[in-house]
Amino acid sequence: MRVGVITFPGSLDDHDALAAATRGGAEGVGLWHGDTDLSGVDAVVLPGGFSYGDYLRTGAIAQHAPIMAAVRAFAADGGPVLGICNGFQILCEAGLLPGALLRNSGLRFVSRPVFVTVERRDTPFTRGFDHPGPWSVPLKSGEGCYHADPATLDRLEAEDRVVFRYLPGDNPNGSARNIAGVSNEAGNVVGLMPHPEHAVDDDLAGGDDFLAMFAGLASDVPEHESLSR
Amino acid sequence: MTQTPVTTFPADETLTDERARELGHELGLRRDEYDQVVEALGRVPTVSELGMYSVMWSEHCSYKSSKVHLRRLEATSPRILAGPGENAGVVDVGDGLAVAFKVESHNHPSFVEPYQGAATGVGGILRDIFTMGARPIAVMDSLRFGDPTVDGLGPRSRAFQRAIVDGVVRGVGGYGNCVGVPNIGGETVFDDRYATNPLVNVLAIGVMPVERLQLATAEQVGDVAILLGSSTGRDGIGGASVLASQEFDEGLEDKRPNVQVGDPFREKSLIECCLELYDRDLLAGIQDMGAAGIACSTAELASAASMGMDVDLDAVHLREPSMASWEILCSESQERMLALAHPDGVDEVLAVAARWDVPASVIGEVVAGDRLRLHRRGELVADLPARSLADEGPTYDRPRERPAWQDGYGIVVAEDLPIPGLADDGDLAGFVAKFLASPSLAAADWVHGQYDSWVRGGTVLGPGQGDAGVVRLPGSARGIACALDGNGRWCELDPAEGTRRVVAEAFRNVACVGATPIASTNCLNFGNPERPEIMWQLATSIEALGEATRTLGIPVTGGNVSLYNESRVGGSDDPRDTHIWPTPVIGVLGVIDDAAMAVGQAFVQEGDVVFLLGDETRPGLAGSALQAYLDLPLGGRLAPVDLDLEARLAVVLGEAARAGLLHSAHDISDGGLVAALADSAVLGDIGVQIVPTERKDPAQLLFSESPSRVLVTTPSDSVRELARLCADAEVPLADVGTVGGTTIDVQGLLTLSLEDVRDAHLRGVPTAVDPSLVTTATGEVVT
Amino acid sequence: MPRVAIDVLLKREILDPQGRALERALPGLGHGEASDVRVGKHIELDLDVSGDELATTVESMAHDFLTNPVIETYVWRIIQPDERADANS
Amino acid sequence: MPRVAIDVLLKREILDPQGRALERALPGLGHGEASDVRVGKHIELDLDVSGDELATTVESMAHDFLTNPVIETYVWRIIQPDERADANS
Ligand SMILES: Nc1ncnc2c1ncn2[C@@H]1O[C@H](COP(=O)(O)OP(=O)(O)O)[C@@H](O)[C@H]1O
Ligand SMILES: [Mg+2]
Repeated sequence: MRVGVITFPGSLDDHDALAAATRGGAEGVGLWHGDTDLSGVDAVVLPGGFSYGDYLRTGAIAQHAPIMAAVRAFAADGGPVLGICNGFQILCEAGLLPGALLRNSGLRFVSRPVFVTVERRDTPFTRGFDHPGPWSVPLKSGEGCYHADPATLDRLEAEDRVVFRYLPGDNPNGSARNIAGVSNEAGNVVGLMPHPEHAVDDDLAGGDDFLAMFAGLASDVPEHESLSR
Repeated sequence: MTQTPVTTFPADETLTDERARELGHELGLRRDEYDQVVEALGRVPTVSELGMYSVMWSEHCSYKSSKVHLRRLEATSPRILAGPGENAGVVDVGDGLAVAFKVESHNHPSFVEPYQGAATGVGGILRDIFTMGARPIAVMDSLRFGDPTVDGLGPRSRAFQRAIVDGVVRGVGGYGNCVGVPNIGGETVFDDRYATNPLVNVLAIGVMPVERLQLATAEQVGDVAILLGSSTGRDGIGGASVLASQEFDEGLEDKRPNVQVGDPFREKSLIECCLELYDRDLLAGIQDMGAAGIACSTAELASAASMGMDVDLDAVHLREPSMASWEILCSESQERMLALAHPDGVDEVLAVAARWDVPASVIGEVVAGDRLRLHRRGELVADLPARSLADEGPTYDRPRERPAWQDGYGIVVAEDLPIPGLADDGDLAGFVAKFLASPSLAAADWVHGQYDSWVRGGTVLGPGQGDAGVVRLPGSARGIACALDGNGRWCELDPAEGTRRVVAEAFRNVACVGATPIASTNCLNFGNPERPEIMWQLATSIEALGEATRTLGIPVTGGNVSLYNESRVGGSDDPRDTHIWPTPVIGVLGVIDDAAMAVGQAFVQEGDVVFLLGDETRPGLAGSALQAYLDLPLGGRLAPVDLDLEARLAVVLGEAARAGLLHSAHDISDGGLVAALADSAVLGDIGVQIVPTERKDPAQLLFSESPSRVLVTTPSDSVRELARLCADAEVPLADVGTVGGTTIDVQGLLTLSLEDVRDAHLRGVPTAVDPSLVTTATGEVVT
Repeated sequence: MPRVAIDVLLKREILDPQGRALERALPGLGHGEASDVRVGKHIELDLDVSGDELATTVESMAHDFLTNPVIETYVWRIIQPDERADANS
Repeated sequence: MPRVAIDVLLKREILDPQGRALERALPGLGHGEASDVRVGKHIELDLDVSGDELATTVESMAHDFLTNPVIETYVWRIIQPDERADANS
């Protein structure tokens, strides 16, 4: 399993995402925003950070990077794509995931561990979890308030596309319906605000609750695994 | 010496002696300093030269008041690869790795524009680190603000103070988060003495393979100077803007703000670009551009190599083409570096820069001799000995005098305080809860909850988790620990003993996590050095700093001096009221062989035994948090710290941590035992029962800040082993209680519910500083 | 070369926490008179196109790039030098 | 009640990292025509004051609170309902 991690100008957690993929048992492959192909990887991660300084709007400039055409094609083909934090914002801006991320309702950058439940365990990024949680994972973002119009939210719920949720009463940023992460219709594209790559090593402050995400991704999967329920 | 302007300079650069002297004065050059300039040049300076000398010979750049004293800090250690005088200290930490670290202030800019002032403070210290060849892996911030619970007028109003706190914290986070360096700790102190002069000190740490160390001494004639990074603009030249009166354009002054705007995104690219250049061995030297920008970096590179440099200012990428030469030279635009490369490598350097989208231009060349020559529009605008600018500035041994007010402190009765609830048999628990909610003692989660502490995947103990921050080094099991500490009240009371205590505390904090302290850095925040009392404080503090760091084996590897910090208390003009508390802030670096063994502050397990290691509790209310909280006059005597005991204590803590005996460790400092218990209990979400073994005055028992005391917890089956370590090292230990329950209990004195303490502890800071109480410590909306 | 100003706000039905915080803070600062406060972005740029093309260029830029139509909405206009927000600097 | 729009930009001589980043990105998006890009804040509010008082109120609000005069500068104007940046939402 080769997991590609894209470095955009201003990506910060690319290094951590590569390390997490490796720790999960995959081979980490660095990809560059200016490239036009994905070097034949089996999965793609858009890491956290501040691509283009988050100037203008989070993810707004990065979604136009040359490599994004390849990401779109890969996603359309059913390839697993994960967006973490800034990567999630990029995927929303690119229209690969529904909704948008607004400024945190508290208007401050929030950096702390949160608990999330894994609401759907049949995506390439959640099949490694053996129960819904709650699982602990660091969150660090200023614009993590998930927003979509009510009809979209209803559809997401109806189609089981809310993949991660903050615990009721512990919503750190005002996200609609406590949503921490969502998937596309096919389930192969997943985005979330918390940082699973910082939760893969029990010796570190972030713990290892999310090692399961990377281990699950790296595990051998049937060629045409069905992603829908 | 000649009085006639040299005709080879363009007319708009030429000054008469009289005019130059006048302008020099306005720029802060003393009469004799101006004469020294004329002597170095053998003629009257040009406008550009005058600008350069005035900035380079300022207190900020030349350390002219502190240099003679800083020499006393000199120390050697085989571990030190780069010491004071370099951009940052560098120490060998083993495994072929070296660590660069340094602390720097950005006090004044943070008062003028809190967000940008603090943000560019982070940016500046990071550049010092990666200039040395290191990848920045952590930052820490030490913040001192006015008391936001006191509502005064103007700058002392609550709204104003809150705006400063808000801006500074957002600025530290905004820059650090975006550039991708984790924050691993710091301190946050509120005291009216800093109301109109906040202290914003930022420490940065970087790591590199030993052989990547960049020392700017390798350059040769013909090496090419390349300016990397942002364009040069008119920001940050407020001080030099009197030179604009040379020009016709009126009202230009206010167009030259001395505030700089940071661009962390650009800095991130610049870091990656420079690291790639080092790894590909393309550079002969490099220098960051801080104060005095191009003037400073060219002079320093040339001077360090004992060579000259020819620079073409027309090649500098400018934000505004109309900039005058002196503006280009003195601009403090951020996110810029000056690199030297062999001519054959220039194309490759430019290609690497292009890949990282970092603007780069070739602006000069290293030449034989010692002259720094700067050209603009084809003409020479400055021609001076590089060394005279960088290394031969004036130094002063300014008059010192022990302030008369020191005598007053000695006669204050400090150790016998009327503690509400204790003295009158009333609600002591209620008093303690309020005390713990005072913003300087309360948890700083509201602050560091806005800082990314995880990025780059090495953080073992982040802010608020241990007495020091701990980061695992890339590709290694080894970690480094760092603590940053200051205490202005102690140092005002007694600059020598106060400084020793602060050094001891930072040292002890590193030891508490299980690391071995190996080196130190410092930022000396003091008042106006032209006042003999302040000079006495500074000199006394530096002497104690040198002595304490040598005794503890943590040589000073570098630091920063910030003078002219003044804060008028209650509008008073009395000299004793106008200085900030003398505030040396000390950073201590330690190494821990197995980072995973680092010990945190949190109580871990029901039934663990609580020990007090180190000294017994001594009278320690002089200068204490309690004294401040009760609004009593500062005073009393500081109990002396026993540095030998500190050293032995550190050995025990290190051995105990390596042997896995400790579940938690936390030193007793600000706020005394109650504050330490509250920190550990709240963090671990578990109570504690203390049974005092010492027969002491209850006030001392609960609130004394006497040094060399650490609370540790250990599982009961490790007790014997710990006792043996202590006996071997001759470190006293006392069994003082047990972890468990839902209260913090000090037998016979105090029972606090953990719930109440948590509430007080977490709400203290946001209640005091959050401009809109709609959010809690972590950003949730409370509505 | 025409200079264009584009003002971007969150759509009306989306809560604007910044505007709300401002609105709540203003009375304490002696400005109880303000209501319906919204905070957004102001973008100015010179555009080297003219006539009919201008509108198309601005619209496409704003729609594809300067705003996120899921959450934001905007208006734009041509401004004179003295209408620049930094005219007084 | 008059509605006021206040546009805030960094002073001209101060680096505007956002504007710069945008300007550098635009050519890659097929918009090489743009230059001198600045990004700032757009604030709209209803103000329950009128006549002469309006100007004083806005100026004091903007100067004391909405901007930091050390680095920022602004212009303001009264706007009609159809000039609201969220008029189309
Ligand atoms: N400005 C800050 N930035 C980062 N961490 C901070 C800051 N202020 C305080 N902290 C962290 O919060 C914790 C409590 O700080 P402090 O109140 O100074 O207590 P202590 O006396 O334990 O050092 C420490 O772990 C410290 O590292
Ligand atoms: Mg401390």
